[in-house]
Amino acid sequence: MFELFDQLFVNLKHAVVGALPEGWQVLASPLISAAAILGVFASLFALTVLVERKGLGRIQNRPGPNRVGPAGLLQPLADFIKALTKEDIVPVSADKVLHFLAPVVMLAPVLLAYAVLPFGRNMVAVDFDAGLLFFFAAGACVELAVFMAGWSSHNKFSLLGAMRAIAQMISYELPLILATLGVVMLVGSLSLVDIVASQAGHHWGWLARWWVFTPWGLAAFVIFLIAATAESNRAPFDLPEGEAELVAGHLVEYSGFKYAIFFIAEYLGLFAVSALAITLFLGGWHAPVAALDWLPSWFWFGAKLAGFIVFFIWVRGTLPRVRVDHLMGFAWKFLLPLVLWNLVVAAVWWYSRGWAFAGAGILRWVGCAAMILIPYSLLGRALYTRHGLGPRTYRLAA
Amino acid sequence: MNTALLIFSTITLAGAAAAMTLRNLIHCALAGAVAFLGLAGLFLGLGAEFVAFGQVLVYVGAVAILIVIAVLLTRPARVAGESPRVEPWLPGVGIGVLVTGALVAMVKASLVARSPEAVSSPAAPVKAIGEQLMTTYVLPLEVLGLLLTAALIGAVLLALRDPGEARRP
Amino acid sequence: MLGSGIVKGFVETARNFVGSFHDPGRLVTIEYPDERQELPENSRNFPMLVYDGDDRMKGLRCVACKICEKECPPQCIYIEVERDARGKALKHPRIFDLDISVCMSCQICVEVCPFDAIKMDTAFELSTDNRFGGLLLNKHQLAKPNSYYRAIHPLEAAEVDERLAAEQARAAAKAKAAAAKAPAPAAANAVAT
Amino acid sequence: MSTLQSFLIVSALLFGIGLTGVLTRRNAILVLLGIEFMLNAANLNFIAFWRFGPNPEALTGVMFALFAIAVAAAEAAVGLALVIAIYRHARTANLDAVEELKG
Repeated sequence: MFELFDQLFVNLKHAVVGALPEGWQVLASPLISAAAILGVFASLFALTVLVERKGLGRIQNRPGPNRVGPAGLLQPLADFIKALTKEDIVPVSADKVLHFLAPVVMLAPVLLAYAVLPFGRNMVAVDFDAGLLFFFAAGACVELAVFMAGWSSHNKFSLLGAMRAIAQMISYELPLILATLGVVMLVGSLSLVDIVASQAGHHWGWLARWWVFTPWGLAAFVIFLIAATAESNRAPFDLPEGEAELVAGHLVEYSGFKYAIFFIAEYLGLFAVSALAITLFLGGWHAPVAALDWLPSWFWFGAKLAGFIVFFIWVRGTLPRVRVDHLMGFAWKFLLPLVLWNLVVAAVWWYSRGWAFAGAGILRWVGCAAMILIPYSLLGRALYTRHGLGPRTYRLAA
Repeated sequence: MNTALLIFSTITLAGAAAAMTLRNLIHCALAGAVAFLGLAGLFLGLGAEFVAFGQVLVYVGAVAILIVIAVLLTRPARVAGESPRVEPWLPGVGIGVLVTGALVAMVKASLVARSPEAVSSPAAPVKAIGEQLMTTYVLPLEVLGLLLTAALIGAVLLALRDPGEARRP
Repeated sequence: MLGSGIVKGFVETARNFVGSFHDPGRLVTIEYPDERQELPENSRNFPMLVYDGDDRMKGLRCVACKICEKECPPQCIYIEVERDARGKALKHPRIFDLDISVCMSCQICVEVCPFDAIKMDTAFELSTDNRFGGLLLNKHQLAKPNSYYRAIHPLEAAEVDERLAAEQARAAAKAKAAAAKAPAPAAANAVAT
Repeated sequence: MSTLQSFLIVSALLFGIGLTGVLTRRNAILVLLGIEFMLNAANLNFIAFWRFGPNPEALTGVMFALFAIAVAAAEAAVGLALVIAIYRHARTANLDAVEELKG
């Protein structure tokens, strides 16, 4: 019974591929995977936009969209129709070809990145030996698309927005990649399937053996989340689109369906990077506790992804936009030293795995946690006091 | 000659040719990125996954962006009436064609032409690459780290504004 | 601890989110076309003409004295006096036009009106697809019954009614006194009419 | 024609395109791009020879290509910084306008 549900989609695909004539099978298998990924994540995008708008509304004490359909459930459909029917405006002085190509170039690598993510047991489109590197290589192509969009629009705001976006993405790519290196170091593989497999098993027979349950893993996870937020240009790091100062950054001159494609690409990038965080730190499709192992693997992946989406919406509703110089300073002065130091902590964790004396486990945990927390606190205090941003006192407010 | 090789080599060569002939510098840089992507495809076809993805990460993610930003920093993308080529450009093309022709002729004439097809399709597992980097190639790796740090500092120092230089309006 | 402020912020927004589901006091949004906000007593938008009785035109308190027309800062009021066949001015406006695209809701016309004839309306759904004719209101459109005035500004209307009643009583008393002093001419007048 | 040979021809053509670009383009940045193409052509040769060579398990070609990519990144960074420095000095990035280094 469990086997049936767990492997439902895998068997379904095999059945469909098997039913096709011999010559088609080679082509059909990847096509079905691609279509499934596209379908699932495009509908997840529609759902996320609705949940985000309603959730942000609730956070701001307003009801959110509730006019289209019952309780506003058809809002994504209305948005879609609106995006489709809007006039597609191309500025006269724009570089027409690049202006057209930019959304495509933006979406394609994001979709490619999904190829290496394991969504469940045996549910991965391509298991590259260097899957993690493939993911980041695909992510690197997005920067070029942002530049194309910004430059081809022939608008100073869009060019400025694109430059900001590129600077931000390059700066935050470093902590993003370095945060994953700890996991790669301990697993000894860049393949995401291997990384998930390394997180099988349980501590003390019930708690899953995820990397996030180690001190360095938790730190790397937090840094990864921050860098991922910045990579996907989400609040509070959505400076490239800063409406207040740049109208909409590289998206100024885009309208209609081209804009919608940028929007989709941004959200799909967010899902992809969340899925990567799940794979690296949260055990991929493994259940959190042994008692819940009876639920299918793809359910766990979906549940974790949903949790990430909710978290990102929560972040967007809570944190105000960061100032541009703080953004760069935060990446280079705070995250980068911490993440490099975190690699050292991961190495200490690795070399202390053989400790066998009494209380070794607790000592290892506390020692590594202290090795992360003390530099975090010291570095943070030092940076804050230098900028005069320490704990603030208000003269007039109570 | 399989299809993948044909497609990727066409992309590479067309991208490179476009990058070297187009008038608009930004177009050139983007065509260059396309050529780098095609090369990554060729590497992938040859079984060198790690190099292919590294190529995309470094060339498309970093070098192409650097070139594009350098273009934006140095001059307007299009200057009317200015030739994109050096003035007597024919000798340059002649030398290029001659060298290419010689290379192709040599490849055609060499023993390689008669070498048998490779029977095994070797892969470069990431683990093996990592182990070799840490054992056989540890000295080059360290030197490379030093070189990259030096390049980083050097690039920052070169591009820094001179302290005496007045701020441009 | 560094970063505790961020955690505090998260707690606050989470409280907002959860609270918005069970605490109706948090959701202050009024879904306007479906539900309407009770307008406050002193809200005002554009002027209206108050009439007494049932006849919209006969009952108008306005006597076409043109004080409001003169006082109106953006000059959005236009009045012409009704005249009878001999050219004698009747105490009644023939035309009373008010351009609400010009009106700035200053209420000066209300302040200066000696007859309590012009008052501020609270209606705000005045949008129209014709920006010339549609926003130029004539006296038929401006005329509103006193009962309506009482409904939208109860306190103010009560005061006005009291004042008008007192004035009327005074006028009646005066007329009575005059009638007592000179009953004959009054009787003669009554006969004549 | 063997597969190795076709890879070598592609590599030779890429090298030729890069060389022609370096010799004919006026803009220093594009000259740098041409040099990158030439480096990449060499990389393609390394990988192709590794793939079709007698002992591919040694990974020599892959290693050399990896190091070449890393060095090329450093070269691009320094080269472009130089171009920007020259631009600041001479207000142009055209090579024939910056002739002071000529002997």
